[in-house]
Amino acid sequence: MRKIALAISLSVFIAFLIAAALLLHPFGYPPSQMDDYIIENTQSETGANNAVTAVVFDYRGFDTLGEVTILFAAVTGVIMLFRKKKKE
Amino acid sequence: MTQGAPFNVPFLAVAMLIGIAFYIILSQRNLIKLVMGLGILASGVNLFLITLGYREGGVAPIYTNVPIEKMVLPVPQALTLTSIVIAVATLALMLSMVVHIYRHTGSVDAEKSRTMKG
Amino acid sequence: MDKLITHSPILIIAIPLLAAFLTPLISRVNQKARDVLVITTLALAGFLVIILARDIYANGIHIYTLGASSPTLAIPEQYMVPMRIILEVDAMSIFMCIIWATVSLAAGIYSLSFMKEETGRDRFYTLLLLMVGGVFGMMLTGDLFNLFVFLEISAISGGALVAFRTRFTDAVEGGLKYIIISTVGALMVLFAIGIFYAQYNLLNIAALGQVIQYTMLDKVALAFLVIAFAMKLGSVPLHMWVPDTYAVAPANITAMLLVSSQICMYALFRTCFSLYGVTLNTATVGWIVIILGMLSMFVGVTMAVLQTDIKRLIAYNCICESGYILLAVGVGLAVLGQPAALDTYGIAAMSGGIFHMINHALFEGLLFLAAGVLFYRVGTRNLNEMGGLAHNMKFTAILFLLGALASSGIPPFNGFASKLLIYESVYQFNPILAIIGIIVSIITLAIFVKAFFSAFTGQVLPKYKDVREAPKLMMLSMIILSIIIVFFGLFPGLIVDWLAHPAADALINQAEYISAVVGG
Amino acid sequence: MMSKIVRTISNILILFIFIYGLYIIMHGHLTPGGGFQGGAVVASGVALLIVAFGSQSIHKSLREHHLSILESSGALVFIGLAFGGIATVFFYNFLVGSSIFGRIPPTGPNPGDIWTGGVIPFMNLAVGLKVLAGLSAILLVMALASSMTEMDE
Repeated sequence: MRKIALAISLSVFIAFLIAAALLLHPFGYPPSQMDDYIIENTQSETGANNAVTAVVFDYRGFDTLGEVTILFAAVTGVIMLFRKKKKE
Repeated sequence: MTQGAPFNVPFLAVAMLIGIAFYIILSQRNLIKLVMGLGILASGVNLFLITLGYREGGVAPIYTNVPIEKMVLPVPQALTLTSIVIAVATLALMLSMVVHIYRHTGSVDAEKSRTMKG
Repeated sequence: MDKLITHSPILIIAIPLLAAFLTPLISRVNQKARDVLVITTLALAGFLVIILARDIYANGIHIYTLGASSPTLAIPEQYMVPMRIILEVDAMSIFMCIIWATVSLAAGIYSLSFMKEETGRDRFYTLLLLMVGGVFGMMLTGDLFNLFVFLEISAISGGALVAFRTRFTDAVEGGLKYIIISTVGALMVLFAIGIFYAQYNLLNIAALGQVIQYTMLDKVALAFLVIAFAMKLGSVPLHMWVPDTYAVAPANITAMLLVSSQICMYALFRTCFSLYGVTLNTATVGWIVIILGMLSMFVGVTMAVLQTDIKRLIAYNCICESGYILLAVGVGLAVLGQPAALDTYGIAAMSGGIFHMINHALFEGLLFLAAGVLFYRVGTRNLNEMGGLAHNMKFTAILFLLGALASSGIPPFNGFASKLLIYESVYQFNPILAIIGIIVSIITLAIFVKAFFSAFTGQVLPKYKDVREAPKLMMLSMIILSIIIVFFGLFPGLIVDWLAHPAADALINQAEYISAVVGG
Repeated sequence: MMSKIVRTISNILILFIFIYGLYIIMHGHLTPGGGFQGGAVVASGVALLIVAFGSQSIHKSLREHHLSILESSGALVFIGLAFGGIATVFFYNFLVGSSIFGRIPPTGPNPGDIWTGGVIPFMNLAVGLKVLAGLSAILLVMALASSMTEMDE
């Protein structure tokens, strides 16, 4: 019973995914209104030659702050998990 | 200008990866395998993001010594970078928890260790 | 002062994060200084929320563009679409911020004495501050990918906090379960973001809301988002993690986790109302949300009857109460396209649901904190092992009773006010739903009466003869919550007019949300 | 603890790995790479050390709370740089156009110059510091945990 339910839900899910994959824009020809601006203005606005780094640290710098925070939280969590049990 | 791959093969690969990952997450009882399933799910989504940014014949969006012809989109690459680091952090924390559970119960089986009833 | 208001959205997020990065350094020097830092940060965030809220209720939506040459410059000159991350604060998000600021401050004060016996408190406070910053980020952001990042921050820090008492293996398992659920949900959200990005090359919610067309791909993305957020908020078909996690987490963290599930509810509403809006087939999606709500109410209350563990009981009650919110807002969503129905009962239902959100956070928070006091003093969560505790813990008993009565909708507490508003408006939409709501509420009362009697009344058990009253700081945080509960119960009209109604308006008014960023 | 050959070779290799990682961190705004990638390279060097010498002996000289402090300071520098722009807007690139790292490269293909990018090189450095400390701490703690050792703290 459990297995049948699993199979049905999984196949519906995969059907969704494949539908999405077939309906997307043709591979290699994405719409690019936002990215064209970044490619054109990276050098004059941020002074960096590397557009990806410019996006990571300037245009979407706040995401990077979040990412740094996540890594920080994970490290804190890992150290917390294996701390000593009792105070001596 | 020819169309790239027929039927969007890279997107189908993404669909397959995510499908496999969900199968693993729903069917496996071993915690380590569960975490591996999550890793595959994360890779599938990352692959999806990075394929979105590809432009036929584009070069990496870096001006250093590269003639401008056509560049691939930079934003998906940045998003993927963020999401990879997030996936690493999550997996590290989850694996540590599994190690902790193993040290205390001697088992990584979800059935055995989750004695609590839903 | 003007500068402070302009920058307050980012300061609300960044100050807790800054304090979290400072905590490991400061706690090497001095433990007292660390405690002071934590409480000051929480209070400062609350203060900023209040001044920002005053500005928003006076002047409407507040936007803040990160990294641009001016905070209000959402779109670069001579260009069409927003490029950078934009924080967009409207009445709904600031309403959620008020909830979170209150509950996190109470939980922070509570943890000062609740966590006294534990080791590794530096890590605890660091994670707590990270979670505070992460949840604030989710509420204030107007960017989809940023929403995903903050969802992950709150998930990771929340999961680590659930597992904090590592000497209980249950706790680590609960934390693992929470992180797995959150990660699956967050990755589904990320997939949906990818679909939006592929179609429109945009990540900003407002800009997406302007161009969205509800194609087949958008439907797939909507399905992903709804499943992910429903899973994360603990609505019924996907609710199994809620009791396991809530029961094992430290009590103050449970109160915070409760609000962080509500944030996912907020994200769900934001998706339905501000992102899709009327392009959505609102009746269908509205009914889906209503059915999720009904299922949550029904299953939550029936499972709560069977529980003997006090925190699991409250956790199931949480599922049940969040069902009311889904029901009320689902009614609002179902009639979104019909202005007449929206005016007669739709907005009222949504105000009721949103008002119930803050009430839910307050009284369930109070119940969890009271249950935490019992665990702290008695050392068990099993109701059958307790008894006669009211003799030694009079105030805790009174506060628990207050929370229980508010939760079951007894006047004059706040739960009554919001539930009445929900019943009245939902009755006009569909009488059966309202009647089921009333019945569920009565069963809730029965459950809490049973729990209260088995824990607090009767003979003093010999082993609990010298149980003492809760420590002062824990008492203080519970009293803060209970004062607000009583205040809301006495003046519900005021709160609905000031807070809940503007929030409901902000959700319905998609055009305003979009024009704040895109202009015109 | 692995054999003597492994230990000697990793002693030599570790220098190159560290220098390569630092190079990637510092040239993030010019060439492919950046703080995250470089930090991960350096952390892989630490992983090599842990594999070669065993987690116990590494733990004698490298404690996780040192790494944790390093990580905190990296994060603090990063958020401090973000706060530096708050006179205009949080995360505003306030060094572009100034004399330190503020040179703007000519538009179009050019070899680039390390004195460009405004705050981006500093942010790269801060994030690199943070990532190398964080990932090394995770590796060290997990290696110790799987060899059943109790942490201090």
